[in-house]
Amino acid sequence: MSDHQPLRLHVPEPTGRPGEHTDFSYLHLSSAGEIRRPPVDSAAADTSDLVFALIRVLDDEGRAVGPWDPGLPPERLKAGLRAMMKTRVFDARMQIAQRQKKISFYMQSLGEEAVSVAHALALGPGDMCFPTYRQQGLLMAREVPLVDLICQLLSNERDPLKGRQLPVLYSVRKAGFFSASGNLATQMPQAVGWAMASAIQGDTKIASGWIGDGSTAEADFHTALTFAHVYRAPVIINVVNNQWAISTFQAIAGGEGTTFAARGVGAGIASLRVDGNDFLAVYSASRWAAERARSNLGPTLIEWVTYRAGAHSTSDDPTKYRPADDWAHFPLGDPIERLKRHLTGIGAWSDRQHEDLKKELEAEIGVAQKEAESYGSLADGHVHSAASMFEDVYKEMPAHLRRQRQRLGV
Amino acid sequence: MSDHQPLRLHVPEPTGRPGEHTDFSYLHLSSAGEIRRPPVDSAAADTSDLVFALIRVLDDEGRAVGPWDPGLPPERLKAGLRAMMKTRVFDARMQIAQRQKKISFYMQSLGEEAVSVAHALALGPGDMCFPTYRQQGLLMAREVPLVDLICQLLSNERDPLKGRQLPVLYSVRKAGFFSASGNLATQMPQAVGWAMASAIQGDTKIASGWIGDGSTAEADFHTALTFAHVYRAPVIINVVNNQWAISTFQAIAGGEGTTFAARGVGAGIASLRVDGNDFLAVYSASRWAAERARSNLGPTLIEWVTYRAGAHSTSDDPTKYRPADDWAHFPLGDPIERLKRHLTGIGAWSDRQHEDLKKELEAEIGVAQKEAESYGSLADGHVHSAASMFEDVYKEMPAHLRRQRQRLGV
Amino acid sequence: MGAESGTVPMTMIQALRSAMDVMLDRDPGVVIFGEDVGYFGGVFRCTEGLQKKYGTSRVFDTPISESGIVGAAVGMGAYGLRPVVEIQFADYFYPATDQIVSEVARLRYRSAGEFIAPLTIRMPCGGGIYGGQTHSQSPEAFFTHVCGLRTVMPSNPYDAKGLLIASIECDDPVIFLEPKRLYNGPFDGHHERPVVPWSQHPRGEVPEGHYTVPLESAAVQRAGSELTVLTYGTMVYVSEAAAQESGVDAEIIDLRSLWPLDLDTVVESVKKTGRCVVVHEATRTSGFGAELAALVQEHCFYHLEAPIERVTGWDTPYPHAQEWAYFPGPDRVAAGFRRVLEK
Amino acid sequence: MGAESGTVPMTMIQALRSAMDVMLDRDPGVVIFGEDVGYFGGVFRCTEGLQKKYGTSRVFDTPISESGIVGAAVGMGAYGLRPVVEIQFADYFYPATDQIVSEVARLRYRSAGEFIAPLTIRMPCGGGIYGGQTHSQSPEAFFTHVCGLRTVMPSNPYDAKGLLIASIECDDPVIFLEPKRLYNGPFDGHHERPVVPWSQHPRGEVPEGHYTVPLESAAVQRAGSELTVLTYGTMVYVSEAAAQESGVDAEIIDLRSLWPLDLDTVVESVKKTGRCVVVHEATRTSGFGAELAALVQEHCFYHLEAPIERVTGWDTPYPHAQEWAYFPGPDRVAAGFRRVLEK
Ligand SMILES: Cc1ncc(C[n+]2csc(CCOP(=O)(O)OP(=O)(O)O)c2C)c(N)n1
Ligand SMILES: Cc1ncc(C[n+]2csc(CCOP(=O)(O)OP(=O)(O)O)c2C)c(N)n1
Ligand SMILES: [Mg+2]
Ligand SMILES: [Mg+2]
Repeated sequence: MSDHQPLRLHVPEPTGRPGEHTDFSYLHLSSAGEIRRPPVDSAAADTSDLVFALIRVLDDEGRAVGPWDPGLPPERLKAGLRAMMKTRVFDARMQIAQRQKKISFYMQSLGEEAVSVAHALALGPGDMCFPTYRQQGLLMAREVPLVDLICQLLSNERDPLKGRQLPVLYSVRKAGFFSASGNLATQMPQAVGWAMASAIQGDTKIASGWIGDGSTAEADFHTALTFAHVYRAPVIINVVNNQWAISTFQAIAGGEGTTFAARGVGAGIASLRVDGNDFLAVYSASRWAAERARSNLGPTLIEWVTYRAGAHSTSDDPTKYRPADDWAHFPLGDPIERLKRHLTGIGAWSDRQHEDLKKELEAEIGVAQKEAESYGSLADGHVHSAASMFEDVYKEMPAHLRRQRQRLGV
Repeated sequence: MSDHQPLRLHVPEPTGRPGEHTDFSYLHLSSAGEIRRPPVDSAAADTSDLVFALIRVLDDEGRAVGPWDPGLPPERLKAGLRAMMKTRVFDARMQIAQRQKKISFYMQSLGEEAVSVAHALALGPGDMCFPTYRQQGLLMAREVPLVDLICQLLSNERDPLKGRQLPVLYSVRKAGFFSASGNLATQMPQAVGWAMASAIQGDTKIASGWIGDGSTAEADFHTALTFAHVYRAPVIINVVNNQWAISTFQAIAGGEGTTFAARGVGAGIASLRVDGNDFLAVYSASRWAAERARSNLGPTLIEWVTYRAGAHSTSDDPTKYRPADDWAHFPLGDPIERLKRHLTGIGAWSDRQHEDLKKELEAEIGVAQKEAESYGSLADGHVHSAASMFEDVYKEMPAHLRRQRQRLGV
Repeated sequence: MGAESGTVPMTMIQALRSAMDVMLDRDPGVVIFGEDVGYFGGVFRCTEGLQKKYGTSRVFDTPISESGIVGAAVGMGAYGLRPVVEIQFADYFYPATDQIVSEVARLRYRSAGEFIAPLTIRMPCGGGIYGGQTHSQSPEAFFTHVCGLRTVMPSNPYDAKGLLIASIECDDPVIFLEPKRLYNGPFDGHHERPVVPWSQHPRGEVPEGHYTVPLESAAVQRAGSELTVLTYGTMVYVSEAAAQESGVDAEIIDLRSLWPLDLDTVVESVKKTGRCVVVHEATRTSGFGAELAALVQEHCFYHLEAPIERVTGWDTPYPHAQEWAYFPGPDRVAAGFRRVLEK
Repeated sequence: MGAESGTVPMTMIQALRSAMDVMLDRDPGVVIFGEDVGYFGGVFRCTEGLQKKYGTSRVFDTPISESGIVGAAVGMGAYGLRPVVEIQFADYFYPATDQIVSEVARLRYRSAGEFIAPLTIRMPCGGGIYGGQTHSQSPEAFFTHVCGLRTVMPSNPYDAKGLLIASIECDDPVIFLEPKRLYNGPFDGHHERPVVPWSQHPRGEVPEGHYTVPLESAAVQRAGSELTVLTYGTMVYVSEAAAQESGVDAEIIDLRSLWPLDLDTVVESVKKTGRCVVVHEATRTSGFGAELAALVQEHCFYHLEAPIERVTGWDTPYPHAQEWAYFPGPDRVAAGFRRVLEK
């Protein structure tokens, strides 16, 4: 064995660091319309080619092409555009509110709005999403009252979660939005379990679980794939590959030389790799997966290729680890611009309407923010009572917690 | 959505239960010699076809055919045969010793001896194996003194592990056999870490980790794949698919409609699916993987298709959940018979030699057992002292353990 | 809480199975799953026959993934089911720690009651069966440190069934620890003696129908005046044997619910006897005995005539060959009695 | 143990970094990895600059997999390296529980010394930064229940560096908890007041070279006569503030090594003062304070004039908005002092 060279450790690096230009050729793109759309009852193994392709509908001119074009009526598209823009305006406002120290922490979804918004529109009422902290688009698409959301962010007296959770870790059961956890990946086997429960009960509702590229390295991702496959659970497994996990590039999570979608096929799950910044592609792939799930054909894994355009959170500064203008060069562009272009192209939208809508949303969110702020904030101390801290640990408060509450004098 | 049928839960079942005949067509076999042997420097994705094929060298007549024939000299083959037979005789003896209540517990590897024996012969000195409880073949191939092993099984005063571990959870550092854990799958990221360490140090040694089909569902399997892939660790990931995990069929672990090898490719790891009862195929695939690892080409996952011919452990009764004569119908047969047939076919072996060798091994093991038993056993109380129980918890015994030892009065 | 029907002799295994049978029958939301629990009926046979009776959608085998078992159960709980899952041995709960600590225990709290995880997580625990360090552990202290969980450990078939039904019906998540050394009979620590079957024990007489033993209620296993023993699981019988053999008039309290705890029963007894011995099989340091000692000295300080003594497993992994030197048997417990009485 | 060179003012972050720098330089077997610790230098910047200085084979980023981080480190330890790994927040160690409990802690024992896992597992812990329940936990009690582990928590830059070097050099696995609220300055619980930087604190003066603070040695942070405070981490300063503000002459012991513990220092102090308050931020039930209370009543029973008091985090998840009602601040600690003095 002595004729071998010394071994060496390979540590993947991104193709661009601060001061450089990222070489995005690592992404392996397909052109719009190029990729086949198999029947929904395809066997998992028959999607093997799709995990190395990229399903796209919108071409560079904003035209919808190919078999994945969902043929949505313009009104639906406009509803989608609105929800995406609402998400973006909301994020921007809340970022500012955080910088103004009105809210303690924030995480935006800038650049990846299409993924959650178009997916939400493709699901049915009663379907349950198991989100991460970056799927506020689901809430916007499902028209959750903004005041409730902002009260959660402000941790104030009307925070539906009673000030217990960090901002953005919403829970909105009636909108099919499961309580977001601060611990990564735990929601994935839960999504599968929820879907299994629906199947056990002979229901028709499906589940949709969300996870980031970085978090696929967590054990619970594997667990979710295994359980989803074994029991053919009616669940969609969404991997949002936004290229980054805080400061680490997706290759550190295992994206080098393979794709996250490929993990799905390996596990026996039908899998797709989709342009996550292409509203039509996201909607269409989501429908395909939902149809499979609802027809007892089992789970689908979808890798959404997108880009985390902003900082990881308000505690992060991405210029420390990647080119400051990286997003501008990301080949899949901006999902809002792309849908706008499409709508404009088919004559259903204009720059003017776009500006008006933006202003309308700014106003709507401004009003909501104002109302929410009138209920106080963590900063000004108008939060749920200290006594409420002892509630909901158990269904009924046991003696030891009553004693502790007493000791606190509340 | 109301036009959908109610959902239902799919719970996989084996194709044969007690009183039935298993339909082994689920296995997807290839014929001997049929499958290509790619160059060792192939990209992981270029092994995609191999994960649904089955690499075999020995045909039904015991001839070695095709590109995977390692062309081993008969002496090496005979050494392999000897180690396999030694493993089997040893197992049988120890099963009896357990039934005689001389040892408290035992786990045999009946039917899957080729996997560990041929693999061990394909590794180099200093390479480190991270085994489960069913790789005693590695120890036999590496000629570990039988007395030491039996003393471990007897938990007696000469047990090298001081009576601390359940029988079969050996640790034999000098033979490159890492301490076997009772907790499934934990050894897999450890194997990867060991391999990474070797790479960090610019060494030439590689690691080889072992896991059962059932245990691939554990999180640490995923973790191992991810780390092995990301850092191109010089490690071989062996999945021993012996069709069963205690009472559950491999489909419950996720084997339905896919293979365990496919999980490797999905994770970006070159992967092979191999006839684990074909000594030549095991040796050859192991060499291919070792060569890759040692040449800085990264990890290889190998699914060894074999059959757990015996009970899971001495606490198990497999007739409760599978046909009693299942092994007799397993299409890949018995690894010892198949190698014997090959050697006989090339004129290097005979029934007579086989019988003689068996007797020789019986005698050798009998002598070792006798010696080991002369050092006592758990049953007769000749075990390591109670005082030794407090050692090795830490490098030096802290005050609290000294106090506890004192309290025990030892 | 009263039983609906007549009683029959049951082992602890049969009692547990009966509890699951009753609940599967009464509540269509009850589902049971875990490693080998389906077709085979569990490595200890606790779920034998249930799949056949209720079908594979209600009782099924899982992949070997404790985090998956618990994680899927959380999702089912959120849907509205009431999963009863088995971890094959308590020693194997560790891969599920994140799901248990970060999810099961906190879901109600963090969602302000929108979602709950009303799981029952069964796991056999404890040693005395030559299982070595990975089939012998008693990890109860971990769970009692996690707010939001209930931790329960029965010591006999009657309690096992009643507590398991109460746990399944409870909307809080319950860690249900089953001392495997007691599955087939009470065990007093004299491993060299023949096994006594449950059929010879009054608490082996179990109602066939539905009944509950309330959570948060301890039982006085043996009334006494000289000292109080706080214990649970297998150690209840070891403590009884120690009392009998040493002639010490110990009051033995079987906690049954470790947390939340029936503190009143504990405090009342210690105030009466003035001395306290805590007995458990788990390793000593930061074991649940530490919490018990801390509570007792807090609530009974002026009644205590001697330091509280802990008789526990040693702070080492559970060894295979030195099992009986590790196991806190009657002699060690009796020595503990003597120490607190001498002081 | 003596320092090799001059001292400079350092924050706790700088001190920890300096310890790793010294050890990377001295021992080629030292490797450092974890989530975001490589190029970026860690979310708290503890490893900033180390990858640049020592290369990607010695200091590197990992996938987000705590079990992988620890599991790989075990393999490296078995090979002969000395990994120093970071869990980004202590709240995220749970996925690594099986590796820590079943492997790291037990490897030496189960292999009878053939293989060891001499890891140092660093993790920031504790609250006071509005991190909510998943960025605020203090899980030390879990680790102290696991035999084979050492658990360490420094409270100042000098100790942080000396203890971290001692931990890395130690052949036993060490859980190294870093109270993140102390990273940039001592914190006495008065969150409304400006932050005091380490440069104004004597223990912020740190030798540049190699030195160790021995494991298993507690420090008397403040000598006193009325009662003994057993504490560690952030609560050292809160206890100091409580002593000052209440005028109680408390003897404050900074345990530094939680387990194995410097019991002698503890017992000596409590025997002297006759009263004891245990202060920690972690949830109360089965917290490490329970073990301390159990030990103190065992070893100092006849010297105790009042029950041992525990001032701790409540038995609830760490809430986001009610952070300061949860955090055991100086008022609550002082009230604890008064309770033990009144009795
Ligand atoms: C178990 C656990 N480990 C680590 C963290 C810290 N953490 C929070 S977000 C994050 C990065 C996640 O990246 P990715 O999954 O790609 O999602 P993205 O932020 O890009 O949406 C990390 C490491 C955590 N929250 N939980
Ligand atoms: C974490 C954990 N969970 C469960 C078990 C119990 N257990 C021991 S072996 C086994 C089956 C393993 O099956 P497989 O991986 O296929 O290996 P085989 O026994 O077939 O060699 C199980 C469930 C364990 N040891 N550890
Ligand atoms: Mg990401
Ligand atoms: Mg198997």
